[in-house]
Amino acid sequence: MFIVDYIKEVYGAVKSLLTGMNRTGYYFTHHKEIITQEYPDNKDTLVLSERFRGEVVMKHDENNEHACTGCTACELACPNATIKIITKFDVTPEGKKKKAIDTFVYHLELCTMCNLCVEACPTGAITMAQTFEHSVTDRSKLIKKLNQPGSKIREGVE
Amino acid sequence: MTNEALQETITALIPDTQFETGAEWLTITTDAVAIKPLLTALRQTAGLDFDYLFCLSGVDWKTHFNIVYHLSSTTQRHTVVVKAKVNRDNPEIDTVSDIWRTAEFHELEAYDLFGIIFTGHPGLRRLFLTDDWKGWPLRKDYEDPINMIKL
Amino acid sequence: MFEEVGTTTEGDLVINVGPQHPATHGVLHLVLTLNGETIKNVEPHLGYIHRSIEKMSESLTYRQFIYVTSRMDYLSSHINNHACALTVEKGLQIEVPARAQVIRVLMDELTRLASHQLWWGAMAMDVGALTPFFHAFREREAINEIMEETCGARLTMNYICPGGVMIDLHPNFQRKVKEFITLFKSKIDEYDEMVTGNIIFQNRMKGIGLLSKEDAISYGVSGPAARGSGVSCDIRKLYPYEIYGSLNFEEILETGGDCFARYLVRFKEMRQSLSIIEQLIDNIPEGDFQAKTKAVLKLPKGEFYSRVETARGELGVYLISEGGTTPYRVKYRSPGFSNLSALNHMSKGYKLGDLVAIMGTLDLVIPDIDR
Amino acid sequence: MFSLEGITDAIYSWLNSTFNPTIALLIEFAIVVVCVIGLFAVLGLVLVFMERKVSAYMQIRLGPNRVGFKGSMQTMADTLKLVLKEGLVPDGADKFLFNLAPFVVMIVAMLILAPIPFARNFQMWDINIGVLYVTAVSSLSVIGILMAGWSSNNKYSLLGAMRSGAQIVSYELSAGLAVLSIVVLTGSLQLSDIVNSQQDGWWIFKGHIPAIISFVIFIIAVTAETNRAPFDLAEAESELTAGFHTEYSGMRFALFFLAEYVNIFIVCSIGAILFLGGWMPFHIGNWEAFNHVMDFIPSSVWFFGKVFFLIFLIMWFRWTFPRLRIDQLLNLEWKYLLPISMFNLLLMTLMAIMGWYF
Repeated sequence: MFIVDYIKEVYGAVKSLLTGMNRTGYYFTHHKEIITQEYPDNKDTLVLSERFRGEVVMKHDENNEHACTGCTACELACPNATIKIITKFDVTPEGKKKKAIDTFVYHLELCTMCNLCVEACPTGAITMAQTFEHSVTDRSKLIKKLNQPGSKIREGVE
Repeated sequence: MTNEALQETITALIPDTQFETGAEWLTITTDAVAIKPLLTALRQTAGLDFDYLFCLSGVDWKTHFNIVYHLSSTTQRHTVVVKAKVNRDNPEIDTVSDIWRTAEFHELEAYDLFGIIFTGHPGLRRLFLTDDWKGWPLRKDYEDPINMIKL
Repeated sequence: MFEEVGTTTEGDLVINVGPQHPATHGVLHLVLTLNGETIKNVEPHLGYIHRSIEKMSESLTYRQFIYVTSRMDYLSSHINNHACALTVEKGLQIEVPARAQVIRVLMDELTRLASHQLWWGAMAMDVGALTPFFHAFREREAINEIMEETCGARLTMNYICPGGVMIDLHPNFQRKVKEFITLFKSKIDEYDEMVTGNIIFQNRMKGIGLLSKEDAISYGVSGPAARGSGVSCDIRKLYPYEIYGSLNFEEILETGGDCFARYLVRFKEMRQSLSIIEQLIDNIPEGDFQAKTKAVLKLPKGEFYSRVETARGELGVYLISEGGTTPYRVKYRSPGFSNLSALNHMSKGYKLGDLVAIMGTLDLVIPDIDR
Repeated sequence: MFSLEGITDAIYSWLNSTFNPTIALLIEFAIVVVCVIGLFAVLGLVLVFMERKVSAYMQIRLGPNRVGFKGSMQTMADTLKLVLKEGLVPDGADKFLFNLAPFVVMIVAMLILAPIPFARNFQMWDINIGVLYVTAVSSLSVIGILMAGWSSNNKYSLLGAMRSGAQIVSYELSAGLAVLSIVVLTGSLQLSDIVNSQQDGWWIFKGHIPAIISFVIFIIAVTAETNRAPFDLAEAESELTAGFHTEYSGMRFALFFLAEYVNIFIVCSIGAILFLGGWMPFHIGNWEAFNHVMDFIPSSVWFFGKVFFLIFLIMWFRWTFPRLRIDQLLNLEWKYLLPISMFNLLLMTLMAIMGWYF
């Protein structure tokens, strides 16, 4: 019957529309479902995963010592030339010359946080930090020196 | 069909076809001039039915170009690779966009990045780069001092 | 074999859709020739986000070039990485440990789910329903959190390295994924209520953008777009890689060939991905997560091709090695590029409003097209 | 008890006792103009805020929550931004029409406010052809939209304007027929008469089935007429970026935006007057105590309550449904709504003659 089909069709159409409205109406009345995170306000309670890759940092211990030997493995592993290691020669007490890092230059503006440098580091000197608010007003501020001033290589790291 | 059976069938079809074996798929090497009849045969011969061109790539071998067609059949589930040698000074090859419609776009890409001219293509134009772009970026001798950073 | 390419006659309206347009979800530029509201011709102009990843890959080592591919189809970045890693492993003939294989597949399916959720929201937004987008993002967020915890990043994970994965699963991984499964199972029916069953949505989708099986094959359309036309092309089924061969899942096939069929394929694929995750999550084998590889990888001279199924279709990586530490030539056969080539054919004769529906069901990701 | 009637009467008598009648009339005009503009501004702010909050809660978001209490000053801040922005005129645009269009749309919206009874005996102009006036004037707004679309010198705008023209002209018909069916029942075109006829019950209850049908048709038609989703073809964001107001910026855009919301308010108040009894309180038969409590609620609260209920309904549609396509939209009108409403009008006439209503 044409008229029965027609009414069925209209009924189905209206029903489908009402189901959708029921769904949005549910969310309109159930404010507990809201998922908005009010970002700067919840900064104190915000927990980032410890693996989150925010930027490359060099680990320093309490004696201001790091584990970087200046082997440039990270520099070679980096796909974007983010890392530049400037080496110098230290003179050991025995009078031998020894290669050490002078400056570990890190271009945050080029970094894609791919983790390849951390993977490549044989001594575990660098790691990824969980910071993520990197915006600055001047691009040159993104060029960072990772080894702290006056720091030296930890004893026994080769 | 297995690679061996494919090789036999194709040899029966076009006797002087050159094959490379050892790779995952059967590879046919040919010249740019002979490409159209070969591919038409591959597409239309019953039992072969290569109806799905899933990849078309250009390769710059410094002495010549290669256009590599990866063909597959959605009914027989066999795959063949056809490599056509294109002259580097006068890079021209027949279009296959009338055999597989997808080739239309892939050929545009190869033209844009390698400068290989596909004769008979319905609308050869720069697809990615601007119309007034100089040079063909994926060629090995392409130089761009501004946009290319050499590590 | 060609239809007459639409020619501009007097009375035709030529408009530029994009590169900045809400429906193109990126920087796709389409030149439309309209007759009133009816589409006569669609001509895509690409390259607004072309970074020449293929050229870049030629100067990167085999460890490095994997990460660049995350930037192609950023919604299935993990699967792109997977394809590259498979190619390198094929060349080096490395056996990937069982644990790594399972982890990779789990992550693949999570990525696929996240991608399909985003597609679902964006698709609904294209046809004018704005609310589903936010609902889709709620569930996608759960996946992103899982990704962030294990891989260290939310979108461009770079979790895969040749021989396995970069780092073992996070201890919370299994618990979080199970929580997600329960959450998503309760919400996916809401998706149906909100969009699939809606009469307006069905009218917008049914019979629109018809693509016959023959045309789908000829245009090289792959993935859900082709499966909506009845072309069996799921790489996971046809050419199984990793452990897909031993998994129990269905290849979704619809024969309609219209937008609604493509919609249904993607929608049902979400449930299939969920079922794959359910099968694997309790059966992650113990063992190494990475095979032993040399520090500097050198592929033997030769050509390697590997194909995987991304959320959009078949991704092929064609790698030519000359024996050095970097590839000689890499070609990415990206699914979006081939799918886009069918757009003109699919949208001819339909209305302007249908174009966004067709583009929505093709699920175009522009960086994937431009590379 | 709070009553707007008392305030107007007091002002009227004070003015007439202090000044001579002409000056009193002029001052009254001035007061009315200030009130209308004030109402416009307040309505714009309130409705935009309401829309944002409704959409936010439906989309499981919080919505604006920074400026003012729970974000209530957000629309104010946005208006300030729009006022301060430069109003660009695209190159090649018809500058005169381009500048005129937002005002046309705005003035049309203002005109329709005239015969609307906001509360008991609180009406600017109780014209005896109120319904006719409203339907006639509201169809003028399409001129403003066409003007905007044409003069922008933008193909998207033109497409949007053309769609809007086709849409408004079509949906005018069924909206008019739905309105007519109530006019048939009341036998009067005067809005105050229509409200008064609903003393003992609203038409949607008294007129039962045909009235409900015409109410539904009316809501669908006015949603389309005000270019709201799911009928927002004229500005279909994902297809035409912003349709007829693509090229507008700054204050001109704000006027379009404001006019859209005021139009919603107007059509919803017409709907409330015709079907839901305007400012009449809700009465049930002879439940004297209940009716007395209902009477205690001021008439203006009743009116605005009903109007905002209808506005919420329209917003609910917008944030739930996908958009129709242009041909489906016209199909819906010409193949479904128009025949149904014609038949419904016939039924209503029969009902009115036979006295089958309560």
